[in-house]
Parts: sequence; structure tokens; C-alpha cells
Amino acid sequence: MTDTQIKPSADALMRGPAGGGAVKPGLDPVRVIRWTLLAMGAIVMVMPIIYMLSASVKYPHEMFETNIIPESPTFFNYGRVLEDGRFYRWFLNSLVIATVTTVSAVFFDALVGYALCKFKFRGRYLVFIAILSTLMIPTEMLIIPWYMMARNFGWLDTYWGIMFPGMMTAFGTFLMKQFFETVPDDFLEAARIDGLNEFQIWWSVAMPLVTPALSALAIFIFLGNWTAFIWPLIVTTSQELYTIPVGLTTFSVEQSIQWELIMTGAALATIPTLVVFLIFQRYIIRGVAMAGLKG
Amino acid sequence: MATLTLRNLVKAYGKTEVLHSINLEVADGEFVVFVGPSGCGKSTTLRMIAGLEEITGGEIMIGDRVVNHLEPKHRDIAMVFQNYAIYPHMSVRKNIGFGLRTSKMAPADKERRIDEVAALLSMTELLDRKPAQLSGGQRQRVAIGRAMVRDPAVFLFDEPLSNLDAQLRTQMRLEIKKLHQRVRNTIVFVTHDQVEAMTMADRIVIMKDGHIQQVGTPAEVFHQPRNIFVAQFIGAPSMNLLDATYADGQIRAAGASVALPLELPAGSALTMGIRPDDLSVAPGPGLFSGTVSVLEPLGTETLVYVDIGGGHEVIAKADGRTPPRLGETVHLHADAANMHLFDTSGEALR
Amino acid sequence: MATLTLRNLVKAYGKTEVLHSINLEVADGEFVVFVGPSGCGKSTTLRMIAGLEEITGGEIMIGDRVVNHLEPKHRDIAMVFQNYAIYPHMSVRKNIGFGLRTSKMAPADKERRIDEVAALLSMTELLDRKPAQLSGGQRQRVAIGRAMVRDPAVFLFDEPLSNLDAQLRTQMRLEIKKLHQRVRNTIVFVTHDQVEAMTMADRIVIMKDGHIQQVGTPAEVFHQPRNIFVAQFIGAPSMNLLDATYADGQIRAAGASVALPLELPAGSALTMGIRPDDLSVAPGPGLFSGTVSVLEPLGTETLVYVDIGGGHEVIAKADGRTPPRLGETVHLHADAANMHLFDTSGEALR
Amino acid sequence: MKLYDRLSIKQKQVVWAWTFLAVPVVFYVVIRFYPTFDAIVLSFQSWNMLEARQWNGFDNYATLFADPVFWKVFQNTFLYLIIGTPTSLIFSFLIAYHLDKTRFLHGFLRALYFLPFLTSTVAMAWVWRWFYQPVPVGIFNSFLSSAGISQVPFLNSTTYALPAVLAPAVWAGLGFQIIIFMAGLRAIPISYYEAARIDGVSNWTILREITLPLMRPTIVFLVVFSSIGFLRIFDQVFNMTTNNPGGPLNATKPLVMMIYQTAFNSFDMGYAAAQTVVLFTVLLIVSLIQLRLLRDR
Amino acid sequence: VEIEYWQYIFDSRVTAMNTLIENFEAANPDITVNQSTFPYADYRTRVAVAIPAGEGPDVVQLFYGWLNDYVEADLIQPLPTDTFSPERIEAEFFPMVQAMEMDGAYMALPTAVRSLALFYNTRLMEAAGFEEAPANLDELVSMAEAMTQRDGSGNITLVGLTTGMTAQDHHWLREVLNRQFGAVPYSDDYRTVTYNTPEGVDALEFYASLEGDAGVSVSGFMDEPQAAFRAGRAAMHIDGSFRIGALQSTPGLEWGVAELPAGPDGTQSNYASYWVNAITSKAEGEKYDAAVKFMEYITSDEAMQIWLETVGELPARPSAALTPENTADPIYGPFIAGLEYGQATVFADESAQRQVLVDAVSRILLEDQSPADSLAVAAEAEQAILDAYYAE
Ligand SMILES: Nc1ncnc2c1ncn2[C@@H]1O[C@H](COP(=O)(O)OP(=O)(O)OP(=O)(O)O)[C@@H](O)[C@H]1O
Ligand SMILES: Nc1ncnc2c1ncn2[C@@H]1O[C@H](COP(=O)(O)OP(=O)(O)OP(=O)(O)O)[C@@H](O)[C@H]1O
Ligand SMILES: [Mg+2]
Ligand SMILES: [Mg+2]
Repeated sequence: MTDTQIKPSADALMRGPAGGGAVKPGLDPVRVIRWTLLAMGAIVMVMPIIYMLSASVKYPHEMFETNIIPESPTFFNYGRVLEDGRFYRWFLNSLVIATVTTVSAVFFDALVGYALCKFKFRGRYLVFIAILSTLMIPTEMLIIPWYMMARNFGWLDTYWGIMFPGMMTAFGTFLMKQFFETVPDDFLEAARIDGLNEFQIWWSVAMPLVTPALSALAIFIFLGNWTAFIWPLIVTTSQELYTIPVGLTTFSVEQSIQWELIMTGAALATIPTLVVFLIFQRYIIRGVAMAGLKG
Repeated sequence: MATLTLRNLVKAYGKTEVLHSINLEVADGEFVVFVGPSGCGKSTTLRMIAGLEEITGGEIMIGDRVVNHLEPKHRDIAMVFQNYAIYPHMSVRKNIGFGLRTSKMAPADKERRIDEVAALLSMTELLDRKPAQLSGGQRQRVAIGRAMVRDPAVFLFDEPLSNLDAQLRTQMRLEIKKLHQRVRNTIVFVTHDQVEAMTMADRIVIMKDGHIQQVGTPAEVFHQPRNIFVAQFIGAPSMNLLDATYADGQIRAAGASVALPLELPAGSALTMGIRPDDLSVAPGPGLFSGTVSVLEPLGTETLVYVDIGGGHEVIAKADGRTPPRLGETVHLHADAANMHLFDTSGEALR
Repeated sequence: MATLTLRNLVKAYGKTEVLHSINLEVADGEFVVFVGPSGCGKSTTLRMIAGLEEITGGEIMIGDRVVNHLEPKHRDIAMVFQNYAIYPHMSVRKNIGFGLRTSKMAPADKERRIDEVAALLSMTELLDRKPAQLSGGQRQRVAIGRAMVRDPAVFLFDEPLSNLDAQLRTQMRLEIKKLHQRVRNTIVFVTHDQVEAMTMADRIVIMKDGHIQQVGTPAEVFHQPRNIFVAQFIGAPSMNLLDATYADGQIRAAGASVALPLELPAGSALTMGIRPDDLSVAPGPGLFSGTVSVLEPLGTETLVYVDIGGGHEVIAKADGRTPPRLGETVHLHADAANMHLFDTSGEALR
Repeated sequence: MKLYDRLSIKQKQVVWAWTFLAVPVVFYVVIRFYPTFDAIVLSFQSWNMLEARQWNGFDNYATLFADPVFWKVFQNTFLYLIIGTPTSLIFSFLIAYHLDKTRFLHGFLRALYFLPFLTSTVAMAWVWRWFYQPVPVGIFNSFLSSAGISQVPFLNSTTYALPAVLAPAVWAGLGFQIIIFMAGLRAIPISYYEAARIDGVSNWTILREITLPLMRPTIVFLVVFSSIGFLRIFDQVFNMTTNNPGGPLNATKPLVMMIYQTAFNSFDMGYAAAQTVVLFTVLLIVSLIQLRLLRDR
Repeated sequence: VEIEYWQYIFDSRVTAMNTLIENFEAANPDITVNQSTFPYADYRTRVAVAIPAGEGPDVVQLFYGWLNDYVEADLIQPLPTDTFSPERIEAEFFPMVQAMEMDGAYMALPTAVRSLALFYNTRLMEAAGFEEAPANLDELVSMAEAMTQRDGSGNITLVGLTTGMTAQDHHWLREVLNRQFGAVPYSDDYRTVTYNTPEGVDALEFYASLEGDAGVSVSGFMDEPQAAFRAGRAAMHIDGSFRIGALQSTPGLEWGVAELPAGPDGTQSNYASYWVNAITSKAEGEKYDAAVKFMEYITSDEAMQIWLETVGELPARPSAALTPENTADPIYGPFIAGLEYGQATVFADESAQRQVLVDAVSRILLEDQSPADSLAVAAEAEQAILDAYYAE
């Protein structure tokens, strides 16, 4: 008898469509209809995005027409957005800020989520609830105290000033706590016996076990920072520090908005995230999916 | 390698005490198996030895050091978990080497040590695989390898075989046993499977509800169980137990009577126990007779479930080639010397 | 209740055929067990009978109806799954009653039927619990109850005991067997544990790689295995196998020779098989002799692993009370009548 | 180190826990709790950001509860909640349920449904605004009018504006919810469905009695988080109604927007803080009620 | 010395200010002016957050309506009376600037002012056979009717006159229509609402009828009035002088400007507004002196002319504005003419007050409330805003 046979569990193998029947072969009209409806729904879902892309390649005067395919597609707007070079800078700023914030938030959210999930100590429920309750205060109300703080510490008009409020997030802490519930304690205890300290256990044992979750959280936080507007606006003075969303508002002037430029800027801002998403789709979806596994 | 001593060990969760004054000495190089039903406190004891669980009372000594307040890493132990706890994101080599991370060995020595252990477990060619590419038995061996690599004084195993299927389990228990014969570390092994306990242990510790019921070699606990619990727990199928009364050198149970002089007052209530192996189906009037209700052929032998009337069913063994038929009336024979007797409190009388 | 017939049953996933022309007749009321190593196609066969998996080729008949294209619900079957598939959010009563939802019985009759089944499985007082409040064995019984409530012609079980621990498994297999003796439905039961197969089955179907290896009663497959695979798969511990050669009415293996006249050309290569039960440790020169490398005491008996030289290790049985010692040199005796012989292709010679 | 060694296992855990939490706790106290606390204090003061803060007791709250606009806004906020949460959950569940049963181009369809989650609210608000225009520019109305149906004044109406503003919010969050639902669906063992098929119960029964109850944790998660989202809705409304913020006639104005306007258009910070405290209370109560109702009974 | 100057982002304004700074620095080599600019939409918030924190500029550009708050909070310093004597300013600037005087000193001064005028699409006018822009409201309505286009099902596809209370129309209604129909919108100190009179109702009714009975417009048509006009889908459009630049850069659009149509009895009125520059309390010592010098320069005739040429906004001094060249300009002329009878509303809370009028019209159009009732509600609401503001 050998023990080398490797066989994934039957459930995993049979994971086709749930309740997928096997008795009737061939094209089932129910499936055809279902697929068609889903495909139509999907098209409706992406319509606004297509519209945005279409608007970005229209001439300003054509902006107000309902046609989706522009009469004469042009990269004129892209030229205008990119010509003065500020956009590149904003893009870079957004990238730096969103990346650093994401790394920090993922790090700390995982740290806190882990501590709240895996250490038993008095007051942890309280800490957890207190952190969660911060979800219930709108950011707008926090701006003034943050601004005062940033001024007192000399963070105004700096990268750090833009980033500091987002260095940790309650949502991420919640998610990470959920994820760590799925990590069996045995892994941690084995490492404890092997002589690692708690920090090493977290970093080199627990963290690698939740990588899909980390990637999902990273996407959420990155997107959140990539589109953040009001705080970066308030805390920056020089245009060199603008992020894309703040920069885009310079395309709206008194009482009138240059929509074709906003659309172009938005398209430029969205395209990288779309590309990243499409490349890492499976990974991201798996991570996002983990978020819902345990309520 | 070292002795292990538990002295008046107590564990309480909140107010409920789950381990009550456990005392045990494990000799250097001994293979001790803890066995008992689910929830009896086996894992808790093991985890206290490992330093994963706080000690409520008493003392644990490894060698001649009291380790009560030492961190796991300083206790010179290694542990193998039920679900193996091998890291899915690391190769086998890294998994095994994980136990050496904090050691001060030179990297080259570490590598050599890993290769050594891998060779011992015949896994050299698997070293670069990830756990997902291994079978259950192989994963189990990786877990053992990770424990072995540090050459600890005491090995702790917590039901390491219970996730394997029957065939693999048999094979792995043999491997572990052979390994122990080679390396001779002190081993404490937890299981709830009495066959595992019997086949592997130098000594078996049988626990129930946080108390040790009996400590002894496999032969001792099988042939001289200290009480009904041990008698029933050890041996498969379980010992047949019948209510009996004693009077005038005769024990009466389920309509049968056996001459056995005991120093007991007449009319004493007893429990009589006979192992299925000691109850054979043979022609001619024996101890009991009854009709066969179920047959379980095992090949060479067949288990015969016999309804002996009065709501009693006993299990006997018959030859595998010529078993009785279902519904047939059979006679069961037993040797008085093989009978076990227990008093009303369950303690063995002899 | 009905017969079940599989005729040239074929299953392919995409291009890989995993079941190759399976033929089997199951009599009305028969208890048939499918056994085989993991991945051999047991579950697939069962699921095809249930109608959960499409049939690639051949025919399945239940009673005298070809059911190939019937929906599961119209096949008059019930199935018990390995993980029980009982709904955690429903009480036991609702779980059992789930099978009756589509039946046209009056609600009062349904209740009566549920109570009846619960009584049969002695779970009446558990009816209002949720599955989370049940032990493993009790959950298993709920799953059986749900299958029974509809009183189907054929019961299908897919490894229903493999999630239970050893003791419970032994107990549940007895319960299922008794149940069958009472209700007498046709049962197809899948397992990879040969002990389960042996003890429960009226007939055993042994499968490997999508082929049936042998069909027969437990005694048949144990005593007359058709090939090496069956010989090794059935019986624990496994049959000892040794390479042998035949010449002049003598079979030579591992230094021993046995007189056995066979109609074979001289110098033919053979495999000789002896079950551990048939290899006994006794004084005086026997078939083999060697040193004891491992002892596995099982109580009444002890398994003795003997190294007979030339890299061969065989398992023998010795008495539990006076087993040999480790390292001792022992003599092993066997009766030529109990030897199994297989040709180079693995087929049994006699 | 010596001292640490003498601690029991439990005490060591406590020490480690707080070591892990030290920096975050400081962060939360300084960056989150202090400003929150400040907002609560501020709700009893009057402050226009320029002058010194002055205590005025419960005046802000008195004004707030006497303000008909507040009650209108309060009602809107709940409308967003009670229309938005069920709609988005039902849609996402239906899509997830059917998408889960589809194999052809499964990944591609799933990606399309997820894409809106990645877009910028500002740009998308504009697009939707454009869709809602009357003829000749609005797609919806052009469509209606070419079908001979009279136009719907989506955004310029006190009845249609709120749902119209809600639609893009639902749209943008749908992809996320679909993925979560699909994960929940996948986590249900197949054998549950197979057992039900053998029992012969209808798809509808399976959905109602097996799928939905087993998805409870997923549903709780989504209900709570999507409710928090809808109660805090702002970006979509703000960007869809830039011409007449929260209008027409406050028909679309949610509480967060009222807070924003009070704070940054009227610079009545104390009043805005009082509104924030109310919002905070509402969010807390709604979340707690949902958890209570949905946690398994 | 370095001083900090803030204004909002508008390309031509930034360019103009850069020119002014360049000129100023050339004349004062020891002073450096740093200009920071912020997106228009959030400029007010940005300034309000920064200045109290002492983080803001030394010289800041503010909308005139916001100034009160800053003055009361002592965040703005009065201009020195020696260089900016009230008498001189009264003599040299358009009278509406006098709102900037407090306790005998000027708190702030504008470089430029703005007013409203009527833009019209020349081609559509020609196509409808009109040669002249409407001179009064009746003509406005009838011409708009003639130029409105509809599709088969009666939906308007081109409006005769844009409407949009959220754009400039609330100013038109408040300061222009009210007065033209005989109402006085506010008391002199702008602390009391006085438009809730039958005349005021007439004005409101007239405005509402543009979309209602007359049917020459749809509010929210193409989202924004100016967008409709720029897209050539509106024949006439009332807007401020700041729109000139955007229209000039719209290719293919032919347009003209006229003074706002006169009222039924020939009354002319206009709404004027301006952005002022002020010195914040942050500037002290030599920075203050530098700031004063800078203020002096940017309120000079020279600066105003540069501003007019670069931005298209009208000089705040008649001496710079009313040059023959400017008054005869077909584009600037009508705006400059409007300045002479322009009114600058003193707002307590501009956005709230705007909302009151926006809602008043919405109630009539969306909820069928009578103009009289709607106006009464509006007057009460606006009075409440004023009372709350001035009570402090
Ligand atoms: N963290 C805990 N809090 C409270 N009680 C606990 C805790 N852990 C274990 N127990 C209780 O302690 C007793 C012993 O548990 P333990 O895990 O040692 O049993 P075990 O013998 O290992 O059983 P099994 O064979 O099921 O693993 C049980 O009754 C259990 O309920
Ligand atoms: N959906 C599937 N697609 C492709 N191959 C499959 C699928 N399901 C099963 N198989 C293959 O069919 C063969 C038979 O599988 P089956 O599940 O019937 O084995 P089994 O005998 O039940 O094994 P086990 O004891 O592990 O349950 C295996 O080789 C398996 O890999
Ligand atoms: Mg345990
Ligand atoms: Mg199977």
C-alpha cells in the first residue's frame, strides 16, 4: 500500500456550479436564458465606464451628444491633461501616497486584527468595539482637528501630512480579525515551541497564511486612498503635492466644469487600477471572497 | 533526553478543575502513551508539559529542572500536532528547518542536520516540495521531522495519526515506533485509540475525567485492568460485562454460574467481565447459550454477537472459516481463570 | 425494495475514463459494500446510481426500470453522505422530515413516520435538538434517519463512518447492520476500510482504478482472493508477500522451501502469500526464522515483525501473554494449505 | 527580561497583546477618538472656525430638532438605507446566485460586474447625471421619448431624485457584494444540495430553506456594512447634485451632506457637530439592532 | 521679505497675478511674493481652515460676501488709512466698494468687479429674424418663445432663454427682477428682507413663468445653463463677465452681449460683485509693510488694466473702467454699463441665502405652490438666516 497518492477532496473537484445537475446533457434553455440575462446585466454594469472612456476621446463640443462611439475619436483631451506635466506629478504623488498608506494600513490592521483575534486578554472586546465605532464618524468632522494637529507638528503640505490619518483603518482591522480566525492555533503554537517570539510568529507564520486576504485588503485601501479627496485637498498648499483627485478639480473653474478634462483625468486614473485588477483578478477575487466567508 | 516528572499537576479553567492532581514519572527514553475518551484531559496535560497552557498547581520537571515558568522554547521539547501544523507556504526543507531558526548552529550545519533528518524519515527527495503536493502520511512525516530536527529531550505527540485513514495509520504507527527504537528520545504520545496505545507504548496511561485510572505496560492494562473503565476501554471489541451475584463460592450471572471461591459476603453484587477472545463458540453445553444475532467476519476470525436472554448480548469469537449461522443457537465456553471481577464501585477484585 | 443492476457502466470525465465497464447485480435486500483505495471510483459509481452524476455509457436498472435518465427523486433511492449533509440550521425533526416534503402524505402521517424512524434509531428524545448539539454518532444517525424516512428501494451510503472515531465507528457499523437485518432494504455501501467491508457486507465489491477486482462474500474474498491486490487489501495486517520460484514441486522463497506440486514449468517466478494469522511463532525449526524487530501487542495476541534476512520482513502472530522479545530469534511455522500463490501478472494460481 | 521570564503564560500574552497594540492604540486615541470626543464637546458649543468656541448648552440640539430641514434629511437618510440596502442585496444576491451556476465565460462576467467598484465616484456621478438628463442629451429620456413615453424628470423631481441618486451608489457597490455572496455560496457543501436533490425538493425550497439560512453570516456581514455605507452616503449625492446640492428642495440630502454644508458652507461647526453626534448615534443603534436581529437565534 | 498670496485657480487670473507680481517685484526688489492657488470649488473651505490656524497667506483674495466673518474674528487687518484713506477710496472706486469700510478704515479692496449681462447666440437670432437683443422683459419672453425649439413629442430641444437659479439667476431675481417689478429686496443694511410684497411676488411669478406658462426654458436643461449656451442649444443666457473667457475659447460659437433687459417701467438694475484682496492678521512688521505695498500696487489703475486685458474682469475704479475704449467695447461695454446701476448684495451666508431662492422657485415648479405663498416662506427663511447671523 502506498501513501503517495495525492487526491484533492471530492468536494473541491466537483465544485462546478452549485447543485449542477448531471442528468440532462446538452444545451439547457434555462441556462441559455440565464447566461443571456447575466451578460446583459454585465453590459449595463460597464456602460457608465464605457461612457467615461468614450467621453475622454471626444472633442469638447461633442461632449453633450448621446452617441457612445465618438464621431472622430481623438486624444486631444489626453494631450491637454498631460501637456503641462503636472498630471505626471499628481500621478506619482497618488502612487506614492496610496502605496505607503496601503502598506502601513495593511501592516497595522493585520497587527491589530491578529492581536485581537489570537491573544486572550481582558479588554480586547472593548478595544475591538472602540475601533469599530470609528467607522461611524464621518471624516468631514475630523478634518479640523487633524488640520490643527498637522499644523502643530509641522506636517502641513507634506506627504506625511496627507498620509497620517489613513495609516490604520477600522474596516481593515475588522477584516483581518476575521481572516485570522481561520488560522488554526496549532500553527502558532508549533512556532512558539520552535522558539519564535510572538512578533516573529505573527510575521513569519500567521501573515503568510493570510496572503490572499492581505491582497484583498490592500486593494480596498489602495482604492480608498487613490480616490481620497477632501483631506489631501485641505492639507496641501503647493500643487506639487496634489493627488490626482485634487488635481482633477483644477479642471473645474468658477461656475463651470471642463468635463472632458475631468473624464480624461478620471480615465487616466482608472486605467491603471483596471489593468492591475484584470491581471491579478483571480487573486484579488479570492481575497475579497475570503472576506465574506466568516461573518 | 531526560526524564519527565509530573507532580500533583492540577489544571483549572476558571473554577472548573479539569485535571486533578496528576502524578507520573516518565523514564529517560521511555515511550508513554496517554489514552482516554474525548475530553478526559489528555491534550491539556500535554500542552502543560509543552508550556502552551498555564499550570494551575503542582510541578512539571524535565530532567531535574522545574519548568513551570519556562517558555516552551526553553523546555527542550518538541511537539507534533494533530493537524500537523506544517506551514503550507514553505517547502518541506524550510518547514523542517523552521525548528532550527533560533538555534545558533552554523547555516551549513543546519542544512546537514535537515538532510540527516530527512534521510532518517526517507523524505530526501521530497525536500523541495510544498505541503500541498504531499500525501497525508508524508505531511505527517514532515511534522515529525520538524520536531526531530532539534533533537529535543522530550517529544510530545497530540493525536498525530487521527487524520489519517486506517491503513496509513497502521503504517505510520509502525514507523514512529521504529523511529523511537532508533533515536530513543523520551516520548509522550496522546491518542484516544486504544489499539494505537497498545501497539506503541512502553507504558500506557489511561485517563478519565482528569484522573489517571491506571499506568502500566500494555500487557498489564490488558490482562490486569484496575477497574471496569480500563477493562472496557482497552481491547477491541470491548470486554463483555454482566451483572453477577456472589454466594457460596459461586458467581451467578445471566443464568450461568461459575465456581470461584472469593472472600466476599454472600449476596454481594459484582460485575463479571469476559473478553470476547476468551469466550469461544464450541459444541456442548458451556457457560452460556443463546442465539446468534449478528456476525462480523474478520477473516481468520468472526465476531459472534449472541443474545443470551434477559436482554444480555455478549460478543464471542469464532473461527473465520466455519462460523455459526445467524439465528443459530450456540454454546459459549470460557475459562474461569480468564474472568475479571469488579466490585460495585468498579474496582477490580483480582 | 428492489434489485439493482449495473450493466457495462462507464464513466468518463472529459477524455479520461475513470470507470471501465462495471457489471454488477445486487439482489433485493442485499447489503453490498464497495471497497477500494482512494480514487478507485467508488463514489463515482454510487453517485451515478443516485443520479447525481451523468452516465457516460451502459445502463443502470433499479427493479426492472432503466433509470439512466431519471432524476434522483424519481429513482426511489436515498443516500447518506460522508459529511452527513444534515442541515445545521434545522432541528433533527425537520432534518428527518426534509425527505418527506415532496411526499403527498397528510401532515399527521408525516409526523407519525418521523416518530417511527426516530424510535427505530432511538433518537426520539433528540428530535428537537439542532445538529450542533449532537455528537458525531448521533449526527450520523440523523443522516440515516433522513434517508430511511422515505423508505426507498435502495439505500446508498458513501463512507458514512469515516468521520467518526474508532470506537464510534465500530458501534455505528453494528447499528447499521442490525438496522438492515430489520428493514431489509437493498443497500450499497461505500468505504475504503476493509474491516468495515468485511464485517457489514453480504457481498463485497473490491475496486481498483475503475475496475472491479473481485465480487464475493467476505469469506470468499478473504480466503480465496482472486489476485494480489485483493489479497493485500483485505485483512489486517496485510498478507505477507514473498517472491518465490517454482521448481520440481518445490516452492522456494527467502531461503525456505515448501513442497507443493503445481503444474508449472520449472523456474517459474511466483509470489507467495501468507497471512500473519497463518504464520505462528513456535519453537523448533519452521518455515522461516529470523530476529524480532518490532512487537505490537494487541492484548490477546501480539503482532511480531520478524526480519528473516535478505531484506525481507514478515509479520506473524504470537500469543499475547507470552510474546517473544525484541531482538530474539524466532521460528515461524505455516501450513502449506494456507499459502496463497500468484503468478507474475498477480492472478491467483489456486 | 528577568521580570518577563517570571510572568505566567497568561500574563505574557497580555504583555504581548499590548505590545502589539501600543502604537495602534496611540494612533486611534490621537487620530480618531480625540477628534470624536472633540466633536461631541463641540456639539455643545458654537464656533464658526474663525472665532473662539463658546458654550451654548443644548442650543445646537434644540435648533436641530426644531429644524424641518433636519427631519427631512433624517427621513432621506433612512430612505437611502431602507431602499438602498435591500435593493443592492437582492440584486447582488440574484446575480451571484445565477453567476455561480454559470460556467461559460464565468470569470469574464464576474470581472465586468466588479469593475464599477474600481471607478472614481466623481467621474461616474457625472456620467450618471448625464444619463438622467432630459432630451436631447439624456440617454434614458431619449430612450423613453423614442418609445413614445413621456420624459421622467429624474433629478429635477422631488420623487424621483432620491432613487436616481441612489442608483449609482448601488451600482458601484454591487460588484463587491456579488463576490462576497458568491464566496458564501461556494462555502456551502455541495452535498447539502445533492441531498436535497435526492429528496426531490424544488429549487425554490432549496433556496429558501437551505441556501439562505446557511448564508446567514454572509448576509449579516453585508447587511451591516452596506447599511453603514448607505447611512453615510455622501459622495454620490454631492457629485450628482452639485448644481443644487441635496436638492431639489432637499429631496436627496442625506445627513452627512447636511453636516458638510453646515460645516463648510455655513461654518457653523457646533451645529455640524451636533448633527454628527446624531448620525453617530443612529449608526450605532441601527448596527446593533441588525446584529441582534440577524445573529442566529 | 517674502509674503504669501492666495487665490483660487482660474488660468487667466493666475497668469494675470503672475504678471502683477513680476511687475511688483521689479519695482520692489526686496520683496518676494509667493502665489498659491487652490481649486475654486473648495477655495472657501481651504481658506477658512487655514487662516484661523495661522497657516494662511499674508494677502488673501476673498469673495466680498465672506469678509465680515474674518473681520469679526480679527483675522483681517484694516488697511492703513494713510495710504488707503476712506475719502480717497470713496472718490476713486465704484460706490459698491464702500461695503468694505468698517469703523473708518477699509478692510479690503478689489482689483476688479463683475456684473451681469445677457449673452445671445448670434446665429439663432439671425435665423429667427431678430437683429437686436431684447431691450425689456416682454421682448425677452417673446423672443425666447420664438427661438425655442421642440421635438415631435413636445420636448424642448433648444431653449430660448436658459434658466438656472443655482447659477446666476438667483442674483438676477434678487437684485434685478425685484427692483424692476418695484420691490426692494432688502433694507439698506441688508439685515431685513423686504421683498415679500405684491411686487416681489410679481417678480418671482415672472421668473417662474419662463419655465412654466411661457415655456421657453427647462431648468437643468443640459445640466448647466452655460453648458447649454456653449453647446449652441440656448438662444439667450444671463451670466457674469467672468464667462467671457470660456465663451471666447468655445470654437464655432457666435455670440453677442447686451445689457440686461429693462423692467416693465424701464427700470434698469444689475448685480455686481467682486473679489477683494485683504491683509491677514498673520502679516506683521516688515511683512505687513510689504503687504501694504503689494495691496497698493494691485489696486492701481495699471493693475486693473492688466487684469481686464488678461482676465476680462472689469476695473474697480471708474477711472480705469470708463475709458472710452472700454465702454465702446462690444463685449465689455454692456458689463461696464451695468456697473453703474449695479447692486452688491451683502450676504450673511451666501449659499444658504441662495438656497432659499432656489427652493422658492422649486416649490412653484415642482410642488405647484402659489408664488405668493412660496415667497412668504422664502422671506421668512431668509430673515431667519439673517437674524441668526447678526444676533451673534
Ligand atoms: N480553553 C478551555 N476552557 C475551558 N475548558 C477547556 C478548555 N480547553 C479544554 N477544556 C476542557 O478541559 C477538558 C479536557 O480537555 P482536553 O482537550 O485536554 O481533552 P482531550 O482528552 O484532549 O480530548 P480529545 O480527545 O477530544 O482531544 C475538557 O472537558 C474540555 O472541555
Ligand atoms: N469532477 C471530476 N472531474 C474529473 N475527475 C474526477 C471528478 N470526480 C472524480 N474524478 C476522478 O475520478 C476518479 C474516481 O473518483 P471517486 O471520487 O469515485 O473515488 P473514490 O473511490 O470515491 O475515492 P475516495 O475513497 O477518495 O472517496 C478519481 O481518479 C478522481 O480523480
Ligand atoms: Mg485532545
Ligand atoms: Mg469517495
